[in-house]
Amino acid sequence: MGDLVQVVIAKYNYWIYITLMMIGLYAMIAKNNLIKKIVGMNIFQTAIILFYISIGMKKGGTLPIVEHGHGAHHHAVHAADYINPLPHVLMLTAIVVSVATLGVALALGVKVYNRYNTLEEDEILAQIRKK
Amino acid sequence: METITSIRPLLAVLVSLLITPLLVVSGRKPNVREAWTFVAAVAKFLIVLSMLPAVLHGTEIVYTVVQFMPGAAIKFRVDALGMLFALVSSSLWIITSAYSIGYMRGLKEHGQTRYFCYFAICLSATIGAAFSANLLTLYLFYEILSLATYPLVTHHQDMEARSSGRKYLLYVVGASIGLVLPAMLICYDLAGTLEFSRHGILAGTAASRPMLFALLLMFVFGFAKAAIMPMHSWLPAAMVAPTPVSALLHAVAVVKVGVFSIVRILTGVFGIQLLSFFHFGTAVCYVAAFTILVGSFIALSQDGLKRRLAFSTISQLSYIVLGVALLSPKGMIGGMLHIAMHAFGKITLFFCAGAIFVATGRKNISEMVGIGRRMPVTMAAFFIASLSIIGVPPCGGFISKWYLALGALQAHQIGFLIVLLFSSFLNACYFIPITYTAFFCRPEEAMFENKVQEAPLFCVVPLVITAIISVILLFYPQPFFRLASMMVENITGM
Amino acid sequence: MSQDYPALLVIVPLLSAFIISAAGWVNKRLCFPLSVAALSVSAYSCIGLLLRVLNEGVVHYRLGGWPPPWGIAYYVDYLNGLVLCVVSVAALINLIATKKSIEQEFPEKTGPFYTLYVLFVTGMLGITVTGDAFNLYVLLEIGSITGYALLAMGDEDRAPLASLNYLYMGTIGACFYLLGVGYLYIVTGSLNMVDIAHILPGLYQSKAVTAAFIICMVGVWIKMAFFPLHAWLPNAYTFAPSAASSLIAPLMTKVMIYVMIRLILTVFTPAFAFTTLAVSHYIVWLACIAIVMGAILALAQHDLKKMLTYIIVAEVGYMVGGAWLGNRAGMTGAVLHIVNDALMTLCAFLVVCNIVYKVRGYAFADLKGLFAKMPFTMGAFVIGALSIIGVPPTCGFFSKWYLILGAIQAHHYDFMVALLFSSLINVVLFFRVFEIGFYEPFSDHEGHEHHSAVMAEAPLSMLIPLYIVTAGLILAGLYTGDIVNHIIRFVIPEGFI
Amino acid sequence: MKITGLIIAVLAGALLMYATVDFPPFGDPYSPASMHVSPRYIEKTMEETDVPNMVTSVLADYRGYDTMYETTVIFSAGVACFFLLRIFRRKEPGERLYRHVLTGVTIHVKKGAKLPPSDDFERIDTAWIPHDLIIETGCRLLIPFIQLFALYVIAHGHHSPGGGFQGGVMLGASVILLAISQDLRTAVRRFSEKVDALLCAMGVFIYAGTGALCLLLGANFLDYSALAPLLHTDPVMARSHGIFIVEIGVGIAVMATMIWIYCNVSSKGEYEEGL
Repeated sequence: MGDLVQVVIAKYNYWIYITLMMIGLYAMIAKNNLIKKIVGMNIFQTAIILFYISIGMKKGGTLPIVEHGHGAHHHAVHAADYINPLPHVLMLTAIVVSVATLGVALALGVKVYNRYNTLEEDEILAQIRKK
Repeated sequence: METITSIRPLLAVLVSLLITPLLVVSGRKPNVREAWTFVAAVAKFLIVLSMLPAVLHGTEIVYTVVQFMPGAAIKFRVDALGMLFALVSSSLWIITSAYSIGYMRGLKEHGQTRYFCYFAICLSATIGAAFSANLLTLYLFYEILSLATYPLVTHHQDMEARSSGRKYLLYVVGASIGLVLPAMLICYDLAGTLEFSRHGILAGTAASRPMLFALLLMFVFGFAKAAIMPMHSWLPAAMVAPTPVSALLHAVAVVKVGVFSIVRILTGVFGIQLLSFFHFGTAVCYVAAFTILVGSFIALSQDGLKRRLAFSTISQLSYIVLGVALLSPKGMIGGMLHIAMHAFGKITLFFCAGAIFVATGRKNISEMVGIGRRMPVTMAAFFIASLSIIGVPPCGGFISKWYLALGALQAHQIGFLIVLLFSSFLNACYFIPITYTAFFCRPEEAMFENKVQEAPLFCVVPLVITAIISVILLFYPQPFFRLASMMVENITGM
Repeated sequence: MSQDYPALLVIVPLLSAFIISAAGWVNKRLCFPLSVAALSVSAYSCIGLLLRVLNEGVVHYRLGGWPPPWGIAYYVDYLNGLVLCVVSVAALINLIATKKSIEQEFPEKTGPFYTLYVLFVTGMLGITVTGDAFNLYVLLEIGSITGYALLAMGDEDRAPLASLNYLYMGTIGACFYLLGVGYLYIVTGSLNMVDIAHILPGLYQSKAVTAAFIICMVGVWIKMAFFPLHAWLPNAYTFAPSAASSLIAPLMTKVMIYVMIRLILTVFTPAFAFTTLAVSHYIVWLACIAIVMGAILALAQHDLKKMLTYIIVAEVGYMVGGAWLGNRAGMTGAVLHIVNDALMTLCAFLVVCNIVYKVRGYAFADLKGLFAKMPFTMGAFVIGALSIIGVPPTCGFFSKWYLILGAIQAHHYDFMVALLFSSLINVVLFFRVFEIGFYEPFSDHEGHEHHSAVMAEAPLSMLIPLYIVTAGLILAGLYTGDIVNHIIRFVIPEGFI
Repeated sequence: MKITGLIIAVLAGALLMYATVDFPPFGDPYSPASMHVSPRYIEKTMEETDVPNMVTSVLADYRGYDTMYETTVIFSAGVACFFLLRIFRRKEPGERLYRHVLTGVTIHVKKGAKLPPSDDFERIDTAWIPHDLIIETGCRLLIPFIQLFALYVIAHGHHSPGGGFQGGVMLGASVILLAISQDLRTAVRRFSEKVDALLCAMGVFIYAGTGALCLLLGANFLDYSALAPLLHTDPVMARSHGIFIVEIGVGIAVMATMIWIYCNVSSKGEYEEGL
């Protein structure tokens, strides 16, 4: 039991991201409202972003900008002093992708709403079936 | 065995395929269109004929079009058996083309351009199948033939054609995809090649007996065009097609491709030794004998003339399979000869049925009492051809039946000899009454006046020609006899 | 010039997309020629690149001049060289073929349509050419976002919702893939596919690698509509504008199959996928179910386009199953089927495009008398259908040949039966359509029924590309031997049985 | 559906959780991710690109190719929203709306009826109440500062957190704020749709074009060091300048796209005033 707690504490970042992600996934599958699904999608994507960012974390590292960048060229830079910049870069991309997806999803939502005057999926399906 | 490489087999296949665009273009001018058909038919026949001397001389003509993988290619090989079949079908195409003109114009059918196009494609596929050097090529042309025949079978575009077309597809295409294709791939997996060989490609592979038997059955029933029972019922249904189609395709080209494929499988894929070692030949013989007898019995009960002919075809096709499956040299010669002899006889019968339909619009035998007074030439030809099918001199059918009977004796299978003889008796039972009532009915029974009124000349001349050839073949069975015996020598090594 | 082919084939369409977008605001008529020019250059580069690969072997390209694994690198080998050619050529042909249809369906929005079209193709090409796992994700999103937009502009009633559902599923799929890449990154520290493959052998027993593999596979399966995850595909493709569905249907699923094969062969290596994991049997069974269910669901449809979409679902099953048979013949069949299925699907959807252009509908009831009305379109349809059924000498036969051979060699007779079953169902499916076109009389707008309707064929600009594709079906079939011997043979690593 | 969702979520979560057993602990400086590829970025960024901010150097140079597509993604989203929603030909509405400028009262005029000629009325698209004067003025005052800060963020991306994306978003937000605080038509009048669309394409084009320029100069795509002769600097500085050029491109593209998406989504593609 003690070991388990140790494991959970040492890796709490993963627990958090997985919990968030599953909330998002659940919302995407189970929710009836199209916008709620979009919200779920965003939670889902954000969880992945958290996951990546937490990979980049290093104990004892600072933010990835070389201190005294200019004027101190001979100053050696140690990798251990800075956190890993790569996940940050990747997640910048992922954020942009999620914004883009959100934009398109909202546009589609607007189109659906224009046609059916509702965003509840079952009501839309009922309207389709009626025709 | 000498082989030479020549593009002629490919040309023989392509000539009728390449003519189809011209047919489409000249669709509005029927005379030009039919002229093209004749050009293609004659050209095809001449190309096939040009290869005959070499084949009779014992050479094989080989041409590889594309190699897909080791042992599987589109490849042509002209050997004696293929030559025999190609000769029969290409010569009969010329005659059938003439007959088609008379028939189609006589009935003012629609979609004649389509009809002639698909007919040409069918012939391409038939020749391609005849000259196939391997199972893949054979399968390819077999499938093309199946699909190209579909628009011909369903030519009338009515509900009857629709349901017959479905039946046709279900049996022919369904069996070839469902049975032949996997069997072929298993063969390829076992043997590493699909090239037909004298000893059979499966000889010497590690396949077990049940596996081989399953393969054999998949092939025999998979080539449903051979109409071996229970895969036969598409053939009577396909009789909704215009009669020239029934005549050339469902008496000669299509069904014979089925039988031809089975013969190829038995001789080229399994090989005589393997078949006799495992006694598979006898098993196939039983299936064929069953089909022969049951087919003949059903034919007896049919009133529609074309349907009766169809069931007769079903039983006659199995003669060929039986002959080859007897595995005795004489029987094999008989079987292969029967490809030719039956073709000329049966096509004449179908031509007659078509001519009667064009002239009188009658389809059923019960409506044809006394028709001999009105159409004496046609019915005389019908009589000659039926003699050929029964196997009575002075017709070619006698030779093939004679050899089949000898083959049964040679294989010490008296049972099959009895089957053959009994079937001949049944043949007589369902053919002779037709001619008898046509000519010798009492005047008050006759349904026709005593005035001679034949079908159009384009219909009558072809059937007279084929009837005459049926007779000639008894006295001069060359080159078919020579080709058949060459093939048997080649296979059995005797 | 030729050393820059790997960059050019994506960059040229990308840059032109921006120019096309701008041109849409200036003069709409410029968009089409610009798109054609861009995709022609791209296709030319792809073919040039494939020839280079054939001569020299694997081609490397470092973007930004940075060496991998620090920078992003392109690896072009036989596998993606082949897929690149298929994608670019198919996209180009479809672009030319659907010009009239696009003008009919979006008279005002040709500018953004062509922009999205070219961007979609860029995405597909980029996915195929890249050697970086994360770069693949970004390009996947370009392909997806443009795809959602293109698909949503069809039927006003149904398309937006179908596309939105696709967006949900697609996002989950892409995110799963991204997560899988993250799992790989956390244990290897690298994003470069080749580099990951070098590091992984020591980590085969790691649970993280197993999980990464499963997540990546599930993500890719969602994107390719592998059976239980296929629900988005039929509606999204059916209600889409015809030009968009004939672009996306042939490319999207096939490119995702490519990604799957790339993951198996390059990233995780066959040793891990087939030996360490030992799940291939289950996946082949799943593929069998996919094939059977795809065929059965296709049988239940009442319109042509939806029927074709379910056939795609079944075809995806073919390729997944073939790839997971774990032998040379099966993998050859899967790769060959990527090429063939792209051509077949393109042909079928172009036919639908022509029909919709003339008849304004694709339900079975709209197809009456079409053989008389549109004989050339239907002629191409027949050949396409025969290829899907698998009749020689069309290409569909040969990929099926390899797949069945692979099934026999792997003793997966269930897969063989599933393939044959689907072929037979395809016969039923297509001949049902043919019967409607052939037997049932064409009824005109006044309700009169004619048997021989006046011929009203689609314009030549649609027919010629269609016939090029149709000829491609037969040529690809006849040259199967060359494709397999000169290209696909080298795709499969040594030591594969 | 709820139970299915729950089962799927739990199963997926269990799978993901199961794998974390082999993961390095949180913040482990010796994890593979920290040891394999990234040290070069940290240690060599000054030497190779002369950019102290590693995120910027990795973003725009080492993995600049990804970022180009990232910008393309946002461009595609802009085009997609426009393609999906924009309605060019508006139906003439059954009744026209006029607002009394001084009181803000909206008058509905039926089809065919006429409004008394007066300068106090202005034609509007939808019935909405204008915002409070305080909000309007307050936002107006804020916007220039937001924009100025945005420009700083773009320009200072080499040395501090920031760059094209962040700055571009702020620039976009400033225009969106204008649209919210006044109305969409005012914002569009200031920043027309056509300009927006062209800027959007231009921004990404700057990025990809810079890369293509490198290609034309004989280096690989996006290898900014090839720009050195053009910029009259050494290859390392050329990389730094190249990064700056593409950041500007990103900034323009992101700004324009944000505005474009907002306009289309908020007005259902009709570009009417009001919200």
